[in-house]
Amino acid sequence: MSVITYRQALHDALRSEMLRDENVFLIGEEIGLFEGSYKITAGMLAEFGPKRVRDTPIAEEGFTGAAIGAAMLGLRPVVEIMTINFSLLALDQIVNHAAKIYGMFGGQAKVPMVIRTPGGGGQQLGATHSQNIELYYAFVPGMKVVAPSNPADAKALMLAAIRDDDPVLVLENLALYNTKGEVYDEDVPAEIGKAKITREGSDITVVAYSRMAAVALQVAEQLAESDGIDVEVVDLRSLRPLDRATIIASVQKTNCAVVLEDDWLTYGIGAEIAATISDGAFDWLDAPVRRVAMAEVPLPYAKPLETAALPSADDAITAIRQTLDAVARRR
Amino acid sequence: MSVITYRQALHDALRSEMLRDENVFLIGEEIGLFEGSYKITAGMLAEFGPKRVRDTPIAEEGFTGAAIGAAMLGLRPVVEIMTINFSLLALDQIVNHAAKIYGMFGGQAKVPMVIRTPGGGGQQLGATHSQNIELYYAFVPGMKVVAPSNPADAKALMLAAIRDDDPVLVLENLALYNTKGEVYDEDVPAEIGKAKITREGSDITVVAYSRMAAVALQVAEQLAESDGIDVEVVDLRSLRPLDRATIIASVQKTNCAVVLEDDWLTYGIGAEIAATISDGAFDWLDAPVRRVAMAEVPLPYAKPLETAALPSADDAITAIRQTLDAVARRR
Amino acid sequence: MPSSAPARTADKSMTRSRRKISANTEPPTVSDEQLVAFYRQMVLIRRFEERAARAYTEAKIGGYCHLNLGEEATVAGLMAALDDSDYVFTNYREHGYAIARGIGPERVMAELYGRADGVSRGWGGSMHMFDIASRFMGGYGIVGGQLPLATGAALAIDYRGGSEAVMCLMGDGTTNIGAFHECLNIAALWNLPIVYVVINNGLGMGTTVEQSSAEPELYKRASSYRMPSARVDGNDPVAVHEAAKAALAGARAGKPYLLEAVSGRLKGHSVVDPAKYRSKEEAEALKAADPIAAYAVRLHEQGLLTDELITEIDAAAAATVAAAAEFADASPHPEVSTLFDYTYATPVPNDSRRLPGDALFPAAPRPTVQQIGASA
Amino acid sequence: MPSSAPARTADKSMTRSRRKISANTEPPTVSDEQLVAFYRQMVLIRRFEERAARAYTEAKIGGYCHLNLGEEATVAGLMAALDDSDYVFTNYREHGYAIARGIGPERVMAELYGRADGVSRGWGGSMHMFDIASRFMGGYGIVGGQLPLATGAALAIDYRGGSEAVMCLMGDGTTNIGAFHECLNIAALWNLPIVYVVINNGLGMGTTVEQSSAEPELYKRASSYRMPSARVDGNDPVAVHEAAKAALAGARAGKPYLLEAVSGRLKGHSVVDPAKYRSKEEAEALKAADPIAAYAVRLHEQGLLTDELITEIDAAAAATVAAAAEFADASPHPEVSTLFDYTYATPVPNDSRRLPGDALFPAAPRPTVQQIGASA
Ligand SMILES: Cc1ncc(C[n+]2csc(CCOP(=O)(O)OP(=O)(O)O)c2C)c(N)n1
Ligand SMILES: Cc1ncc(C[n+]2csc(CCOP(=O)(O)OP(=O)(O)O)c2C)c(N)n1
Ligand SMILES: [Mg+2]
Ligand SMILES: [Mg+2]
Repeated sequence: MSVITYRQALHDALRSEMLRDENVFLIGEEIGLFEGSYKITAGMLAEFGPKRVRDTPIAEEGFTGAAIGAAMLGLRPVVEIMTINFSLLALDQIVNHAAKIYGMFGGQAKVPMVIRTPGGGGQQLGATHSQNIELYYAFVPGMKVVAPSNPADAKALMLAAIRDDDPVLVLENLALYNTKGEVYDEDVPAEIGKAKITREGSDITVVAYSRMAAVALQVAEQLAESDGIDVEVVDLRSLRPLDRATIIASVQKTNCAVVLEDDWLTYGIGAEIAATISDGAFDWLDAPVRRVAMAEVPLPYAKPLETAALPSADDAITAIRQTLDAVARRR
Repeated sequence: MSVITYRQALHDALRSEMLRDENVFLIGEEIGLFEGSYKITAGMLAEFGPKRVRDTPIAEEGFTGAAIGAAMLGLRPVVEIMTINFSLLALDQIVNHAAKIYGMFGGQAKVPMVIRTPGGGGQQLGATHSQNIELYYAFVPGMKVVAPSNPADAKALMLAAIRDDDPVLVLENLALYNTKGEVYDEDVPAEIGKAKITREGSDITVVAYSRMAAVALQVAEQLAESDGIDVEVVDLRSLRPLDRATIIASVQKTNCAVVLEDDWLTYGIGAEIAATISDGAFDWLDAPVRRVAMAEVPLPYAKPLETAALPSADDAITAIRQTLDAVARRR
Repeated sequence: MPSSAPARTADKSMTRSRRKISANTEPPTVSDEQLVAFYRQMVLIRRFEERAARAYTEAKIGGYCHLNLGEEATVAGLMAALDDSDYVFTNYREHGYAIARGIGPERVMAELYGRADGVSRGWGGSMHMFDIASRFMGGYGIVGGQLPLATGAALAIDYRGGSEAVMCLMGDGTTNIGAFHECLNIAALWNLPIVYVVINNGLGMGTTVEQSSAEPELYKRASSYRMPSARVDGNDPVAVHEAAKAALAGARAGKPYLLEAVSGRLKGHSVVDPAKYRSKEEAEALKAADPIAAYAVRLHEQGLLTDELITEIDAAAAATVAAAAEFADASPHPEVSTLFDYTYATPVPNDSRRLPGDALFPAAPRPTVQQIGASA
Repeated sequence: MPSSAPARTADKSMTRSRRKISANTEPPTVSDEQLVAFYRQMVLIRRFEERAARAYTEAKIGGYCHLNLGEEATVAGLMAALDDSDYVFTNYREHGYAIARGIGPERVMAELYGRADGVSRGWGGSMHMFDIASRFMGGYGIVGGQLPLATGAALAIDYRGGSEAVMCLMGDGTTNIGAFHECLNIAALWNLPIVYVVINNGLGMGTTVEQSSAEPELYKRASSYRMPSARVDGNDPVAVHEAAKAALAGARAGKPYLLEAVSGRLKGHSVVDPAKYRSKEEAEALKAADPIAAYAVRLHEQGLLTDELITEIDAAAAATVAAAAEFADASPHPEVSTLFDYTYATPVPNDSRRLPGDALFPAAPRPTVQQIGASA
C-alpha cells in the first residue's frame, strides 16, 4: 500500500494495463504532447509512443466512434473525453452504437472500451463546463458506469473497466484529482456492479458516489464528534449496474437515509436511489428519504452564486439532522 | 369541439400559429416536399412556401443549432427532429446552448423555440430507433418538456410551447399519431408545468405521461368493470417543470400509487415520480410505489422479444392489483 | 439527380494520387466469368429485394425496410473488389451488400423475418445485418453512424500493421452530416486503410443532392482532406469494380480514398414510401436507365449472355429467393427467454433482468415486530 | 504554425467570387486616422490582457481565462470592418473582440471578476461575454458551439430580408469538428449573410494545425461548399480589415465566405498553461513577429506614429485598463437572491427554486389520525 493521489492512481492503472496488454491504447485530445488537460496521462507519450497514445483532432464524435470501431476488432481503447460536458458531442456514438452493438447484432461483436471523463462543478467554469451528466450513461442498458470516490477505487475500478468486454464509462471528478489515499501497489481490479459500505454506522444511511461519497465520509466523522450520530456510508461506486441489495440492507438496519449527489435533483441519479430505498425498504423506513443535490439552474460563473448552487458538507449535515428529527417525530 | 387525430391536432396547432405570427417557421428534415416522415406537416410547404417550411440537409446539430440562433434574434422556430433517437446528435446544441443561453449571459437573450420529436417503441424499428430518452431533456434546467397523451393536449401544449419564450421540447409519440379525441376548434393554449387528473378515482393513483397516460385511462376503465377498482389517473403532461403538488394531492387521497412509463426503469422518469411520492406523501402511503417500465435491454427487432420488453396494459393491471394487495396486507 | 455526368476517370485534381492508384485507364482487368458473375449477382439481388417488398406487404417483415433496387451494379462491383479479409460497414440499405459479400440469402431473409436463424439472430432486422465470419460489420440505421466505426476499424488494422482494408458505404445525403467531416479528416491525417464509398442515388428520402449539398459533386469534398477521390458510373459494375480495386490498393498503401458511385433509386426511400415527390418523367427515366437491363444488353453484344443463359440465371435467382423465403418462414422466432442474453458481454452482478410487469423487489419481505423493535 | 506563407490575395480557385468581392488587389482604402486607431486598439487589448493575466494570478479571476495576446491585429482589423448593425459570435477567447466591438473595458473586466456590473452580469465569466446592445452575441466555451448559432442568426436576417451580416469567429482547431462542416454547407446552400473567420494561431491547445487538419491550408476547405475563401496575414490589421470588408460585402449579397487570418499565440492556451510543448525557438520566433511592434515600425516609417504618440497611446491604454480593474474591483458580487432569476424567460408554475440544503417538501405535513382513518 502507498498513499497516492486519485490522479496518480488513475495514471498507474492506465500504465500497468498498457504494459500488460498491447491491445490497450489511449486516445483523446491533448493526452500526448500536452500530457492531458488534467495530466492523468503525463509521461505516457514518451513511454509508449504516438501509436498507443494517440492525440486527436477536436472531433469527439469521430474519435470516440473510432475507438468503438477499433474495439469491435478486438483492441481495448481507453478514450479520454476532456470533460463530461463535451461527451454530449459523442453521445450518439456511445448510446446508439457502443451500447447497442452487442445486442443489436445478436451478440456477435463485443465493444471492450473505456471512456474516461471528469465531471464536477465548483471551478467557476460556468454553465456549460460544470455539469454532472453521468445520468445520460447510467440510464442506458448496454453501458456500464463506475464512479470512484477515492484513489483506491480509482485504480481498482479503472483496472476492472479496461479488462471488461463492454463499454464502461469511468466517471472521474475535477475536485478529486488531488485527493490522497492508500492504494494497493499490486493490480487488484474491483468488481463492477458492487457498492461498498465505506463506513459502518447504525443511526442513518448516507448514499453517495464520486465526490459526494468523499464528502459523506467527512460529514460522518464530523457528526460522530459533534452530535454523536453514527452514520453508515454507502459508496455506490457502480451506477450501472446499480447494487440495490447493499443499499437496502443498510437502510433495513438504520431505518432512514439521505442521498448526496452533485447533479440536479429532479430526475437526477438520486431519484433512483430514493425510489429504490422507498420501495425495497418501505416497511423499515421511519422518515422520507432526503436528497441533497445541486440547485436547478445553469451554473453561474460568479463565485457566490456558484457556491450557493452547489451541494456542500453543511447541506449534508442539515439534511442528516433534519432526517433524524423526522424519524424521532415518528417514533 | 371536433374529434380529430393526435396528428391532426399537432398539424392544426402548427398551422394556426404560422398564420398568427410570421416569426413562427418550421425547420427540419423532409418536412416540406416529403410532407414529414409522419406527415404532421402535410400541406405546409404548399401553403407557406419554402422560407417558412424549411427542408434541411441531414445535419441535426447544424439545423437545430441554427434554429437556436434564429430564436436568439427573435424568430420562433419549430424544429422537427424526425425521431427523438436522432436528437442525440443535436444534444450539445440543445443542452449546452439552447438551455444555457438565457442564464449564462445573465438574461440578455431569450431562446423562444420548440423542438418537436416523437418517441416510442413497438414498431419493430430496433435498438437505435425505438428509444424513449425524454429524460435527457427533462433533466435539464433551462429546458421545458411537455408530453401530450391525447389530441386535445397535443394541440393545447403545442400552442403553449410555441408562445413560450424558452426552449420547449414537445414529446410526441409514434403510437399516438393516429389516436382520436375531442379537441377545441379554437386555439386554447395549455399551461406548461401543470399535470391533470384525467380520471378521478379513490382506490389508487396511476401516474403516467405520453402513450402510457392513454394506456392508464384504458386500464382504469377495464379495472372499474372487471374488479370494481376505482383508479385515479394523473397525466403529467409537463415533465419539466414537474407538477409535484398534483401528484401528492392525489396520493394523499388514495394512499397508494403505480407509475407507468415507456422508458427504462432504472434512472427513468418514473424514478423521480416514485421518489417524489415516497417523500411528499410518506405518511399517507400504504404500499411501495410500483413502477411499470421497459425491460433494460437494447430493444430487439424480433416481434416476440420486442413485445416482451415493452410495458403493456396487462403489466399495468398486474402492478395495480398487486399494489392494492400490498395495501390490504398492511391495513 | 447528380449534377454532372458520371465519369470513369479519377478526379483530375488528384493526379499525384492517380498516378499511384488509378487503374481506370488500363484495359479492363475483369474476366468473362466475372462479367457474367456480376450479372448473376445483380439479378439475384433484384429478385431478393422484390421478394422482400412482397414479404413486407404480407407482414412477414416489420419495421423499416430499405431496398437496393437500382443499386445492383454498384453492389456487385464493390463487393467483388474486396478481399475476404477486408471489412465492410454499411448503412441500413444493405440487403444486397450482405448477399454479395457471401452471406446466405436465406440468413438475410430470416433476419428480415426476425427469426433465430437470421444473420443477426433476429435482433437486428432489415437495418442491422451483421456477420462476423464474412467481416460484414453491420448495417447501421443512424445516418452517418457507421463512419466513425469504420474509421476505427481501419485504425485497428493500422495499429496491428495488417494488410486488410475497410470499405465504408454511405448515401449521398450522409455527406452533409458532421461525422463525414470528422472521419475523413481523421482517416487522411492518420493514413488509414479505408475507402469511403458514397452511393449517390440522387436522393436522401425526398431531398435531392442539389437541395442538400452545396458541392453536389460529392467526390470533390475529399479535397478538404487532401484525399484522392473519384466519381464512377454506378450503373456499370465493371467501372465500379475497377475504381474500387484501385481505391482499395491505395488504401492499403495508407492513402484513404473517397469513391462516389452514381446510380438511381428505382422505388421509394423505403418499402412504404410512394415517392410522390418524384415526377412521372423522373420515374420513367429511371426505369429506362435500369442497370440490369442495360448490362444485359452489353453482355449480349459481347456474346457473353444468351437468351438461354438469361432465363437460366433468372430461374436460378428465383429459386434461391424462394428457398430463402421458405427457410425464413420455417425458422423459429427467438425465445423470449433469450431477452437478457445480449445486454452485456461480460456478466456483472446486479444486471437487471426484470420484465415490465415484474416488481423491482418481488417478494419485498416485511419486518417482524422484533426486527422493527431491534432496529428502532 | 500554418504550412504555407500567409498571402493577402484570395484563393486562386475562387476567381468567380473574387471578381465579385475581393477588394484586396485595390489600393488600401484605410484612412490615416484608422491606421492609428488600429494601433490604439491593439495596444489597449495587449494591456488589457496583460492586466487580466495578473488579476488571474491574484485570484480576482477564476475558471478558465484565454487571452488574445498575439491576435491583436486580427481583432482590430476584423471588428473595424463591421457595421454597428452586424452580429458577432465568438469562441471563449474573446476579451479583445468584446472591447474592439465597443463594449467598455470596465464591463469586460467586471465580467472577468464575476461582478454584477459585468457585461454578462457575472453569470458568464471570461468565456461568455455577451452584450445585446453592441450585437456581440456571445463567447462560447464548447468548441464549434457558436457556429450553428451564428448560422441561425444569418438565417434570421435572411428570413426578414435584412441587410445585416454575421461574423462568426473560430480557431484553427475548430475546423475539424462536425459543426464546421454542417454549418458551412447550410450557409452556402441557403446563401446566408455570414462570414466565418478562422483565427489560425497555429495551435489548438498543444496541437498544431498539421497534426489536426489533413488540409492545413484551412481556407481551402470552403471549396467543399463552393464557398469563396481566402487566407490573410493576421498580423496586418489593414490586410485583415480589407479582406473582412470584402468578405462582408459578399455575405450581404448572399455569398457566405470563409476567411482565414494567420497570427501567433504569444502565450499558453490559457493563463495557466506554461506551453511546455513549444520549443524555445518557436517562442522566440513568435516574440520576434509580435504584430504590435511590427505595426508600430510600419506606422513610424509612414510618419503616422511618433515616439511621443506611442508613449501617449501606451499611457492612455494603461490608464483605461487600470480604471477598468478599479471599476471591476468596486463592482458588487451578484446577490445570491438572484440565483433563480435566469433559468426561464417565461415564468411557469412548479419551477424549482430549491437550494441544495432545502428539503423537497419543506414542512411535509403529517396526516392526523382522522385523515388516515378517512382515507384508509
Ligand atoms: C441521424 C439521422 N437523421 C435522420 C435519419 C432519417 N433518415 C433515414 S435514411 C435518411 C436519408 C439518407 O439518405 P442517403 O444518405 O442519401 O441514403 P439513401 O437512403 O439514399 O441510401 C434519413 C434522413 C436517420 N436515420 N438518422
Ligand atoms: C467540444 C469541445 N472539445 C474540447 C474542448 C476543450 N478545448 C477548449 S479550447 C480547445 C482548443 C481549440 O483550439 P482552436 O480552435 O485553435 O482555438 P484557440 O484556442 O487556438 O483560439 C480545446 C480542445 C472544448 N472546449 N469543447
Ligand atoms: Mg441517397
Ligand atoms: Mg488555435
